[in-house]
Amino acid sequence: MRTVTFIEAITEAMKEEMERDERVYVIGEDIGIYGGVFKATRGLQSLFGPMRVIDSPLSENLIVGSSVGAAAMGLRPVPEIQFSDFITPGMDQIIQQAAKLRYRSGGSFSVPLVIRVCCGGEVGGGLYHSQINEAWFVHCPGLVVIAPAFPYDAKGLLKAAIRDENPCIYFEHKKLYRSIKQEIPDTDFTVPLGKAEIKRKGKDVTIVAYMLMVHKSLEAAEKLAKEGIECEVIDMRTLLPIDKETILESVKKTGRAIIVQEAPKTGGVAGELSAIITEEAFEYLDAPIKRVTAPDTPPIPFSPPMEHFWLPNADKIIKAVKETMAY
Amino acid sequence: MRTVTFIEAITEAMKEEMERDERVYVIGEDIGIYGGVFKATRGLQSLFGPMRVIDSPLSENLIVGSSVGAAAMGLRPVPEIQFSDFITPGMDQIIQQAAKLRYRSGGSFSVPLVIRVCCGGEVGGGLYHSQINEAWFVHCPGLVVIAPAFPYDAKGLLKAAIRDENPCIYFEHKKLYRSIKQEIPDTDFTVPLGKAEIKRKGKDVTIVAYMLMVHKSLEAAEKLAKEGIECEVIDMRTLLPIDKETILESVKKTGRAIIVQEAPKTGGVAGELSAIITEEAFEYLDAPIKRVTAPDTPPIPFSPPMEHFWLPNADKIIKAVKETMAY
Amino acid sequence: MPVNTKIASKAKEKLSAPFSAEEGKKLYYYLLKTRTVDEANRKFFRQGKLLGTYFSAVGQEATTVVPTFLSRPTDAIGPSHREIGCSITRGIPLKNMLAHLMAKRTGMDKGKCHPCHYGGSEYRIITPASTMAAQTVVVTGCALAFKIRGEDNIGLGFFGEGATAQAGWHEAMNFAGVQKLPIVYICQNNLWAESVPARLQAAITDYSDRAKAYGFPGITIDGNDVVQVYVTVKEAIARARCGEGPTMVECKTYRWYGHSEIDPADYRPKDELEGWKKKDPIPRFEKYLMDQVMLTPADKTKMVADIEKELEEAFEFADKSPLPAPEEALEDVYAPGTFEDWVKGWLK
Amino acid sequence: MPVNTKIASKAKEKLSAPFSAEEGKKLYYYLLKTRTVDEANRKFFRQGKLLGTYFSAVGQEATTVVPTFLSRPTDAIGPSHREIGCSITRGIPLKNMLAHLMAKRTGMDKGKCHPCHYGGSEYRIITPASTMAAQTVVVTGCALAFKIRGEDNIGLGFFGEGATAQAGWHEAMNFAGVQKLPIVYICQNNLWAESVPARLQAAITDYSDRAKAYGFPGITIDGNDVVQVYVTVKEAIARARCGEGPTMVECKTYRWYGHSEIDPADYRPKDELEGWKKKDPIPRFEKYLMDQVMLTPADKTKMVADIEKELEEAFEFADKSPLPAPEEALEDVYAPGTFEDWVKGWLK
Ligand SMILES: Cc1ncc(C[n+]2csc(CCOP(=O)(O)OP(=O)(O)O)c2C)c(N)n1
Ligand SMILES: Cc1ncc(C[n+]2csc(CCOP(=O)(O)OP(=O)(O)O)c2C)c(N)n1
Ligand SMILES: [Mg+2]
Ligand SMILES: [Mg+2]
Repeated sequence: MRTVTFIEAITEAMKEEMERDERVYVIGEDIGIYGGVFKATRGLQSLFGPMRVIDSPLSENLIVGSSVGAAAMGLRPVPEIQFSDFITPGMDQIIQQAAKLRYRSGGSFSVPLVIRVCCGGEVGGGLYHSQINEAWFVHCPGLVVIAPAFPYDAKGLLKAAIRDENPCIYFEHKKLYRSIKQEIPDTDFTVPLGKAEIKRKGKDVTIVAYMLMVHKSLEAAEKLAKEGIECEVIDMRTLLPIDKETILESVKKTGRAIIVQEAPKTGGVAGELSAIITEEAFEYLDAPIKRVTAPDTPPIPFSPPMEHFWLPNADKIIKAVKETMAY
Repeated sequence: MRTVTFIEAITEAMKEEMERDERVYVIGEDIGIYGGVFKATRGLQSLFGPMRVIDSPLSENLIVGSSVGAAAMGLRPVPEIQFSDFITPGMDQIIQQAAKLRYRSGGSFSVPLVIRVCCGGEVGGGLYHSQINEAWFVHCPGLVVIAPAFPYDAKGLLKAAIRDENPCIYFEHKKLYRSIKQEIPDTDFTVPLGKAEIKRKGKDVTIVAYMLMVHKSLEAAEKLAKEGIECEVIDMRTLLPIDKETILESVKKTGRAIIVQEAPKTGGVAGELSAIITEEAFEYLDAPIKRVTAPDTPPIPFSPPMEHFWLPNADKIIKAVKETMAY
Repeated sequence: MPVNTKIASKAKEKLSAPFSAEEGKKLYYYLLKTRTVDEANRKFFRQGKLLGTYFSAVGQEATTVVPTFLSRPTDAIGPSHREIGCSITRGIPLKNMLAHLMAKRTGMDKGKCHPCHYGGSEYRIITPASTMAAQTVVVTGCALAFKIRGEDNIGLGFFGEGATAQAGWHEAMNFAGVQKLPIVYICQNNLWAESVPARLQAAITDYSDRAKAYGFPGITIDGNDVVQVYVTVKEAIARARCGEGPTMVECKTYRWYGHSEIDPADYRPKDELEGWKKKDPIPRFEKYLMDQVMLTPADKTKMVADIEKELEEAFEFADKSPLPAPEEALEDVYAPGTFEDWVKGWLK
Repeated sequence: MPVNTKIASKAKEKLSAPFSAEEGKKLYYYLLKTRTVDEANRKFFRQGKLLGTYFSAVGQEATTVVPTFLSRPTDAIGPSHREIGCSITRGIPLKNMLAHLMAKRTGMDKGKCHPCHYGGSEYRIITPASTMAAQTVVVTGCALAFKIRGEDNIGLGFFGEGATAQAGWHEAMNFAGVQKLPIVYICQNNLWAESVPARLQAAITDYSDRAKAYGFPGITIDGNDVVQVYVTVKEAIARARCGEGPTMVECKTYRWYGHSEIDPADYRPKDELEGWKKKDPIPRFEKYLMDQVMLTPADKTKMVADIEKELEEAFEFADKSPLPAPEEALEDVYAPGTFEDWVKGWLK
């Protein structure tokens, strides 16, 4: 066992998969010589050369689209989107190509690729270096949407995604890169796609979260435990397909649910999760499902007071839990 | 009063607004000489000339993005996206520019434009001529998302949108173009943005829908009325901002809610509406909120048996209503 | 190959054919087959036998058939909506193509996609989406894969002049230039993109000028001259295959009918079509071959008969094929064996 | 203006200056001010006075200051992240610029956007997004508006060589060509896009070659030669203003520091910077003006003093300005008076 940061886990996953399988390559802006703006691909180009660690032009559509073609020819591309804010120029290739090539060809083509997307706020990134935009992809059948919160999961899920035959989109929260460490095994491991995990057991209320918000939820849960409220914290890990069972089982036990989402409220993933719970565990609910999210403004205003006001945090989760418990 | 089709209502709205306000112009593919692939802009170029009815190159990013710039200079562009399936190459300009220029400039710039998007299925359009993709935009604060179901609303909302100072995206369901007629006044009128409307009164169950699905819901409601079940059918008309009041008031009365959405289930607008109801009218609910939607596959498989299986229709709504009533 | 050479005239000057009689005959066969099938499909469409719509490529056969004819089965093809000639020449069976047009289970897409979107991995033809130029990006990725793997396969990217205005097209071309990818881009400039004339699509006359912006050769040729297409594309393919990078070949050609069969195309000047019909690539090539004594009337008669027979059988096969079952809508969303519960859960 | 003229040498040959002494002095003032403020901002950043990051444009001043200087206040500017020179020359007050860098309420964006994204409708500078090349599309739309309205305003679109690889950039340039829009595109080719060298961005040496693909003139000049930039852009603006359509001017220049202040830029060859520092546009222009007796050392001394004073006051203003209140996050989502309940409902 060894302790690694979140970003080290990601780098290791890529390196090991590239060693294991010569079909794997990475492509993106500034990922070669520079090793990526956050250094996720540091050292890879000197190990694998410029044809497996490709510094692309400033072209998100090409970064994704060329990967679709290479995947269709049997390679396993791992394209990087430098910031999720810049995923919009690549949307066409993600939505219309990566997610639909298998379906539209009647299953003839496979598109095994993993789009790594650096995302998220609480780093003072402002309007164009803080977005996540995960909800769009959760509404895109054919994609697998991954959103880890811990180094172990980050590594295991990235490896699983690279080995998977489906087009995956893998969100990495930049705030986690260096702020979260964890012990991980020295040996090869994967984490199954499509499975949530309970990160903290509890009987009173279920908190469902992903990425940075898992940590905020755990922080809230610790504080609430001191007041005698035991929260069960579910880390979704994969956002599509959704692991309904884990959520429903927990809610059936606790009877109360809070969903935490970093993005603006309306039209986000939290709404979907809430709808699923209402649909499938209505009779177990002792209180309305609450969502703790950002407000409906463009993500995320730059100036610190506004960013702080905007982002969900432990205090806001605690408030929601208490309201739910008091219902 | 005169009877017009849905598409005639749209054409009239553009024509009248162009006559009223010389800042209004339209731009898009095949909209000039050809009058649009569905003829929505028929006759406009001969009335207003090629600089106010602009045949653009095959460039969705430009169609939207140039409109942002022209709007920032005080014009009122009405760009057209020929099929919503082809909106993805324009996503960057919609999400990062149109929706955010006001916010990021601290309110300095206004972006009064209306992106008309032809969308929807049940016309045998297959995977790339049937999409709606409305959910992405409902998750984009700064935009106004409009989705009419009737000629009167189509005309009134389009006029209101053109006069509004905000960037609007206006979805037109192609199945409605020629299948739905309605009497409308001869005089100028608008329909307020952000307001839903009850299209049928009922006491037993609330059905919330938009665009084509309003008609499916009304069809279901008629049939159910014969069996003694009175459905209240709400036509959302605007999807962002959401008119919570109309929905909540209705659900508080009926205690039961069905949400109908043409798009694939997961991550769609129906989930958001369900979450709002649970959050704000939980204690009034006598049964779980049900969603009637398409399955989680790419929208929409081409072959008729699959398209029929895939699309929500009156029978599926009736089934859901009965299950809800029997709860 | 010179950069931006206009209307190459090499082929014309050649006295002897650049191919053997056998090759010439085969090429003619594919051209004829493409024309015959395309016209038959139009007829089937009018008879209500096909579903959705139909995009005819009549008049443009040389630009799709010849490059595909010159390619290897392992070369990747990125077609658009008007590339029936690629499919026929690469060998997608007519019966599956017809079934595709009828949205039958036995179509290559199992009835899922949209008419005239021919493709399949076994043919290395990327099943197209309708989103213009998207396959140009995808097939550029195929070429990248070949380069990464060190294989000598190439990519063939087809697009109309309209598609060159698209965002992604630019990114693909630019990247192909930077990476010197093994790919040949064929621009079928048929002067119209639906109702939009080429002059409203770009402020240039020869779209091959665009290649210069990406640092590789662009050449404009008469796309209705089979021999010229043959010679030009052959050289471009050779360049690509030996690592000299991409070429863009602009073929001036013309779409005889509407954008699709439901388009009367009345936005076009009346006499334009007549002029282009005189430049029909197939009789021109037929005359060329007959002049060179590479093709006899008897050959042609046999070909016509063969094609008719195959077409008839194909039609029958397709017509009798079942439509997909409704629940087949839930197939092929994810790879076999993955997330089946998620998708099929719908049926519960 | 010829298409694709390489390194125009007109200006050099001119013996007399193409501008009056007063103009020359003013131009020098803006260049000096831009340099001084930019270096001061770097210092403030290191001192922890600014928030987020900081994008310096030191070394590239001529390419932003001169075109803006040549424009009218009603001409629209579409900048990117390295266009401090546009803002200073167009007259955004330093105090608001500093406040913007400190994310204060008194910044033009009221603390909402991202550092160095200077703009505002009163200056007709499109407040930039960070999405590269997006403003190129937007400012092309401004030019379209001028053409629709029949005004003789023009657009000035700024982008780096990296941004020319972007999807939307292509669509904008193409449309400007088709519509002959009144716009001048300034490509600041500083050889690097973050860590990516220009050779990995495109397989061409002169990015002005790209203009040819859009049917309008492209010209490559020494972007560190103020006089050359002046002469070239002046002509391009005149063309645009009188309806002759767009021009793309590629200015070869160099970014002295890292991509942003947190980038050590150690991916660049050691001696590259030194070579470019010798070509510093400001001393070059200073010498030129002094040679032409258009500028005296006393003029310069006064300018320096004026700028320092303004800067000091601006810093003080910004430093003392309040940060936005938390709830100001809910302002400016929709137009005043519209949907306020929806956004502000959050506070309940
Ligand atoms: C991204 C996108 N936008 C719009 C369309 C609608 N559309 C289909 S074909 C076409 C014109 C294509 O013209 P061209 O590329 O010249 O090909 P041609 O039809 O002439 O063969 C358009 C606008 C589309 N399919 N994709
Ligand atoms: C669409 C998009 N992709 C990626 C980025 C990240 N990024 C910011 S600046 C930059 C390089 C820009 O290079 P260039 O256009 O040459 O401008 P320069 O920084 O050299 O002035 C990149 C890749 C971005 N801002 N937008
Ligand atoms: Mg065409
Ligand atoms: Mg640069």
